[in-house]
Amino acid sequence: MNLAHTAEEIAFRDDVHAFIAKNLPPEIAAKVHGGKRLGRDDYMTWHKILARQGWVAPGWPKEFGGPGWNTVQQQIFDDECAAAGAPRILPFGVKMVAPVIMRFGNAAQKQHFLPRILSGEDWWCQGYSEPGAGSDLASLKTKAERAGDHYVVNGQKTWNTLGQFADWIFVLVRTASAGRPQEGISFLLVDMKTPGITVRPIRMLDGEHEINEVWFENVKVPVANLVGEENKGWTCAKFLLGHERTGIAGVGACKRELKHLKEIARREPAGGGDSLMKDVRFRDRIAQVEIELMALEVTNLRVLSAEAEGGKRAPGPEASILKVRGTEIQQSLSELMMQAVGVYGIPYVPEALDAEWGGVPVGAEYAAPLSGHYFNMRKTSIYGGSNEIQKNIVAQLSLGL
Amino acid sequence: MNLAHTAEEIAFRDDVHAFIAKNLPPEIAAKVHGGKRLGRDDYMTWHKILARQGWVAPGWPKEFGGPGWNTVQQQIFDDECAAAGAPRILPFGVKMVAPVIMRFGNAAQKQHFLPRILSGEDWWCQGYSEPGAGSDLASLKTKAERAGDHYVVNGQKTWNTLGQFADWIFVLVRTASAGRPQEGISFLLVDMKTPGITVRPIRMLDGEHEINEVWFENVKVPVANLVGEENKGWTCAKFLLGHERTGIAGVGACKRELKHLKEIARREPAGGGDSLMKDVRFRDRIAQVEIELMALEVTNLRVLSAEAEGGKRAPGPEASILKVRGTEIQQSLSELMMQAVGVYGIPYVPEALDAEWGGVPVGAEYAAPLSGHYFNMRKTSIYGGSNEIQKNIVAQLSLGL
Amino acid sequence: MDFSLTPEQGMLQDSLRKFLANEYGFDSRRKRAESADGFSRDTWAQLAELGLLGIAISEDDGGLGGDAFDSMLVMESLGRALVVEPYLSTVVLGGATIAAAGNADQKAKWLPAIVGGETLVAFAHGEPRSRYALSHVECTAKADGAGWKLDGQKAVVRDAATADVLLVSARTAGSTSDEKGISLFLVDAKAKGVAIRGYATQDGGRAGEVTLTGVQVDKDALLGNAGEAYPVIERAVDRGIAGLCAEALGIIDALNEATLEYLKTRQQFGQPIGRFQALQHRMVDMTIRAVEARSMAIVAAAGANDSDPMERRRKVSAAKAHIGQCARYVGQQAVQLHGGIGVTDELIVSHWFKRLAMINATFGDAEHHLGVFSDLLLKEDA
Amino acid sequence: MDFSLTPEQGMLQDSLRKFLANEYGFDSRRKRAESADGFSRDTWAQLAELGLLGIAISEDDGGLGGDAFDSMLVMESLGRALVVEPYLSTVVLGGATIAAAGNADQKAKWLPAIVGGETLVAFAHGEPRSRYALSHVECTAKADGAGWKLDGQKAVVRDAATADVLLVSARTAGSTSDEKGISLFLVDAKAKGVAIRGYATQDGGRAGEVTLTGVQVDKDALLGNAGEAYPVIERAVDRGIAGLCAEALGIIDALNEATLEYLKTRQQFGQPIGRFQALQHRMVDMTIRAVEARSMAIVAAAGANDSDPMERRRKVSAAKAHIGQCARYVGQQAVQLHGGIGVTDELIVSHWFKRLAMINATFGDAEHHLGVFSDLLLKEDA
Repeated sequence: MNLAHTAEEIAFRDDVHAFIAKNLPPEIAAKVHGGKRLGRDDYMTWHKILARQGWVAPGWPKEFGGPGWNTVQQQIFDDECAAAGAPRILPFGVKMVAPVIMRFGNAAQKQHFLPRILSGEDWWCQGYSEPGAGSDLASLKTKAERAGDHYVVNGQKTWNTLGQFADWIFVLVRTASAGRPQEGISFLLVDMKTPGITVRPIRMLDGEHEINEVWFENVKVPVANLVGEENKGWTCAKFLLGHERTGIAGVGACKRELKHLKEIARREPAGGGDSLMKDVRFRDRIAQVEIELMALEVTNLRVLSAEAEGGKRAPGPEASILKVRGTEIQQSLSELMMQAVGVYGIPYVPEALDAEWGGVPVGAEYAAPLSGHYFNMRKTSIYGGSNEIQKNIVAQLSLGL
Repeated sequence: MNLAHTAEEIAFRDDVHAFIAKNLPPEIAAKVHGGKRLGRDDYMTWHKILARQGWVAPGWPKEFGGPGWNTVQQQIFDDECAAAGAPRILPFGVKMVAPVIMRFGNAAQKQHFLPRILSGEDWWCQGYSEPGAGSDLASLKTKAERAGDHYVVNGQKTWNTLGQFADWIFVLVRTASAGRPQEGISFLLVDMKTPGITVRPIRMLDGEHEINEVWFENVKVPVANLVGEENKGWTCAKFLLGHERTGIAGVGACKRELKHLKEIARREPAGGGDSLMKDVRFRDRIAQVEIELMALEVTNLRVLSAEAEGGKRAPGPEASILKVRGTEIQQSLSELMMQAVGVYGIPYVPEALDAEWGGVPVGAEYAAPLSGHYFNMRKTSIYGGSNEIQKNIVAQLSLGL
Repeated sequence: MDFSLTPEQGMLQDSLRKFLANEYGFDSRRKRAESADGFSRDTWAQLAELGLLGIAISEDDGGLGGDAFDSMLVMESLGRALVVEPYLSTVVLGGATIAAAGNADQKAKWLPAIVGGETLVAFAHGEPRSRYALSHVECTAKADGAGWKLDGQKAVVRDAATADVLLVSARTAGSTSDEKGISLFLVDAKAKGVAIRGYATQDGGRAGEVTLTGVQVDKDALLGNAGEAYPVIERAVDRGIAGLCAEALGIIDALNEATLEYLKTRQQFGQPIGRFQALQHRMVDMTIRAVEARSMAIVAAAGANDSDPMERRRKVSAAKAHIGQCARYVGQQAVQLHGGIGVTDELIVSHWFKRLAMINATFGDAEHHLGVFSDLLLKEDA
Repeated sequence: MDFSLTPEQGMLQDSLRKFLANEYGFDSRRKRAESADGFSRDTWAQLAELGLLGIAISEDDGGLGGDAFDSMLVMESLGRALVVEPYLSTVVLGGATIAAAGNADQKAKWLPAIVGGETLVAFAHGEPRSRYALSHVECTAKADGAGWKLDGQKAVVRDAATADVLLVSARTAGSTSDEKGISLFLVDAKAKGVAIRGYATQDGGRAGEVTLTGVQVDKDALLGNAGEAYPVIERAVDRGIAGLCAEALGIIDALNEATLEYLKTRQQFGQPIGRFQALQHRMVDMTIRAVEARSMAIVAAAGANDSDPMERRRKVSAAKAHIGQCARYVGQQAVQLHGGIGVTDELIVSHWFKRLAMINATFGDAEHHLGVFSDLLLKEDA
């Protein structure tokens, strides 16, 4: 047993670190560190840099263009990216639809879509959730009716992330209504330029626009864009959700935020002249979350390590535990950062989230995004299968209750 | 609206205070304050002192010998008793069986039993729980078969408190087995001297003997000792449980323990020379529980006040909330006291719980009972309807879920 | 001890609730918040007509002569409706402080105008580096001719940009964290040298950074005695905290009602989600918080009324700490139980949640007041 | 990074588990605990035969040359079985410390006897007024002829009454809380002036108050250099903490298994109580704690192995704090979910619960180590 990285792992980390240091544009890293808004170009620039290096899809098999890293290496890569302030590689293409296409798609689909996902030519978004469905995904109502070599899709999807930038959307649709709700679902790939698709922004509680509703009104989708069998889309859906949870512990991002929290605490006043970091009460709360993060990190490594050895992917209950604890820790960190700036968590200055804004900040320059970040982080225990659903999964699959 | 006591309430409190100061034997108070074992005589001495004053059953109607106090006065009385270190008046007679006899008993039962409960002539204990039943009280199995003017009782009761001292026991028995489990239950009063009754001690996790199993082997109970109708005992049982929960917030006892905790924290070393009270980390934990106790106390007063005005008794959901929070606070206090003495929570010196023991204590003289007290307090969230059951009650009765 | 409302309190509560139910729906609140002033002057006039602006002012001074319990009733209702009008600033912090510390001339000048709704006040005490330390005042006031000259900066002053008059604390003696040497001034918001950078707040309100550069005020601008304003400020803030506790209570109750309703109607897996025991127990835990928050809002009001400073401190800090904890739990869980729609701007739930977070950040958060309460334990007799 | 066991570790774990499963049932444990010594010398001899008493001692000194991960495996199994034999005292604290700090003669004298099971050691460091401050040593050792004379009192010394030799810390220079000036001595438990008041402990073990009154020891009783024992003590305690973390982990897992089994079999309201979602989620929360406790027990072992004192302190304190929190939650909830029988002496559940509470009280509780970790943050580079 050995908690330290091996020499090979350290060499790998150094390589990754050096590459990122050299290639990540500093203005993008500054946005991430400063909690500023990221635009389509920021995501795409970094995506393409990694794509050129062959590192944009660390989890993909080599045959499709993955780098052939084991899970521990993937985690090291994630950590280094997060620490450096790289934008996340959006999961909708690389981590969500691509594994489904690899597993269930036909040769033509693989050949067409996978390289374009890798290169960044296609920006993907997801069409899973519906307004009435929530955690009960299988109760979806969006309908696709077969008409010759097309489906005609009608319905509404919601909680679509960054669909305003997307070229393609993958959609769960109902193609039959008999039997259990899980039966009669199909998995379609839809070009966002198809007539009849409307993307409407949902303003979130932090005032930002990251999420959309997507409306389908007689949208014609070629049957060739069906993945797997008609009415068997639930299998794809479950497979995808299994993938969605990996990496959700977000250890790398948490470590970056913890560091930021400490920087803030060292600079904020405690009221008597000392820094907030010298206030034992506030410092103890940082210590508590740092210790929790240590436990999460080692747990994450243990799970990855077991996977790397056993060649397993996406373990069920372990992924649920990582998701629950990861989101709790992200939420704690965001709350502490907001509280660290005291009354300067109160102003709402959305223009300050724009990196190009030249105005004078209200309070310290790091203050503006913090409350919005705290508000926004509440979503993490809701999306991707709410934490309550995750506990049901552990109770059933792992504990047999 | 006014949070302060009225002049009348203050005068009442002063009267009560003066009486207790004059009449509570100091050696008994010292046992309570020091966490020493109380014997039958300690309970009985205080019971009889209050009985002579007419104060032993504050909640009883005047016609049966109660003092005619409203609920706020009763709370003041409880608080004063607790603060002074008076032993609690055991609830099994005064607060449990007596209200049932008043409500459901016949004239003869009232005439015979109630005065003896008041005077302390009869020590009562309870025969509700059974080994297999737990929170599902209605699943009880102890059987009573009618044989002429007697019932013959067979079965086993458990979680019987201080039955080793008792003269009488009230027992829930099954007199019919058809229908729902709640049907076919009867409420019997049983003389503990009746042949066939065996009391067997259950050693609890703190090593103390407070709890028993009571076995019934062909125990003959006169039909005259049936309270209410045969097979309708569930009505009595529910009525009794409603009463059992009032006062369970234990605000007075919590205040006494908080005071004791602070005394300990002022005397214990923090390791560097200062007292533990000066350690901001430990002090903040005391502050937290003190604030929680303030909230509980005012909530308790609000409930009592509404009752005093409306003449209501034993409200359902409010009592459940008081029970849940009261037990959580008692548990926190006991844990803090144990932690306050550090390694001196480790020695197990049961002889030190005996007030007559003349030995030299291990560590400070207050240390010996603390860990056992912490262990013992775990029961409070289990008994009297576990806290989980209380939450079910609130969800159903108060929230309509 | 008496937890019942007087007939007058009952009437006050009823009329305010009715007014808000009719006039202050969520959409209409949004319009007010998004208007130029950030609130509606018509609504303000209506509140004045209802007599609410005189709650905290004695009848001699033209008010209703209410106590902290009356303010509690008002603030609770304002909280539920997420009222953005500057009630706390003008009435609870402004009017009551002038009434408590002003001389006859000052009271005559300001109070009728406040009660009548013509004058708005902002409470400009906290500073960029003070965090929650009330005695941390870097802003200075120097005797200058017959008056004073003020310099310094005030942080996140609620409702600053629309205020007619600012209640400004400044140091006339002593060093940065001394309690002695702080004075309070009534400063015309339009006075030369007063610069206000207004902005919206996370909870739909308004605030501003106030910079004072050589601001000249007359000697009658001084409220109370020079150098002795600390206790006045502390009482004002405690009144403010009691008001915020009541406001939070109103929001907590509203969130619980909305969440309970949602649990009963939202269907998942073929049944209302309120059938799931884990969510039932969560809702019970939220209910317990609400019950206790009400108790502690009463404690806060009693504390604000208390003439013993130590007892006031104990009660008010205990209440702010406890209600802060309750509000955090209820706010976060209400959002969680609402799921996706709980994190949208569309539903009032997220706005209640955000207001609770901002209440926590105002006049010391839960952890700050737990610490204050804890440190008071050192002063207890052994 | 490698979380797998070596073949040797696997064998060690297997053989110990088998031994305990066969020999160390709960009833038999109770008999050992209630015997005169409070443990079984036969069992001790068997542990020696299994080679377990040499785990922490290098092969040169006659041990197995294991590291903190090997100790972790052993302690985890001992925890689950609630072993009362003085393993932590004699092997983890005693033997390993003599091996680390002793000179060749001392090692030759003591280590083979420890490994062979003939000599028992007690670690007599903490004092009545030290709480958890390791540098708080009031006990004194004064140079006396060729040796030393010891005076003072040691608090709650685990396994004191049956120990053959005591590892006693005493101050040879400096004042009460100085890190400099502390020395360690090997003191014969039967030496003149040594008085041991033995007693049972809440968790079924034994401990004692040790009073030293003018105890004369030779100069070869000094372990390491005079006045420089603080780092030795700190490392010994950190090894002890890592051992306790592993012991707690074994108990946490055992409690979770027992509770899960109970949830599946205990019937209430016509179904197993494990069907109730609120209890399911509780069990999941307990499971999460167990998973994390294992991670942190690994961190503790890695910390105990770490040669960088700052990194060792960080890891060991983080682990003790976190596992203390996990243990509290799992212990309390396991009792709660067992209901009435959970609070009886009859079931092993309450004994596991009590042992967890006492582990928390040993070498600093969760709050103490959270504080230590927190204070280390001040030393981090900005």
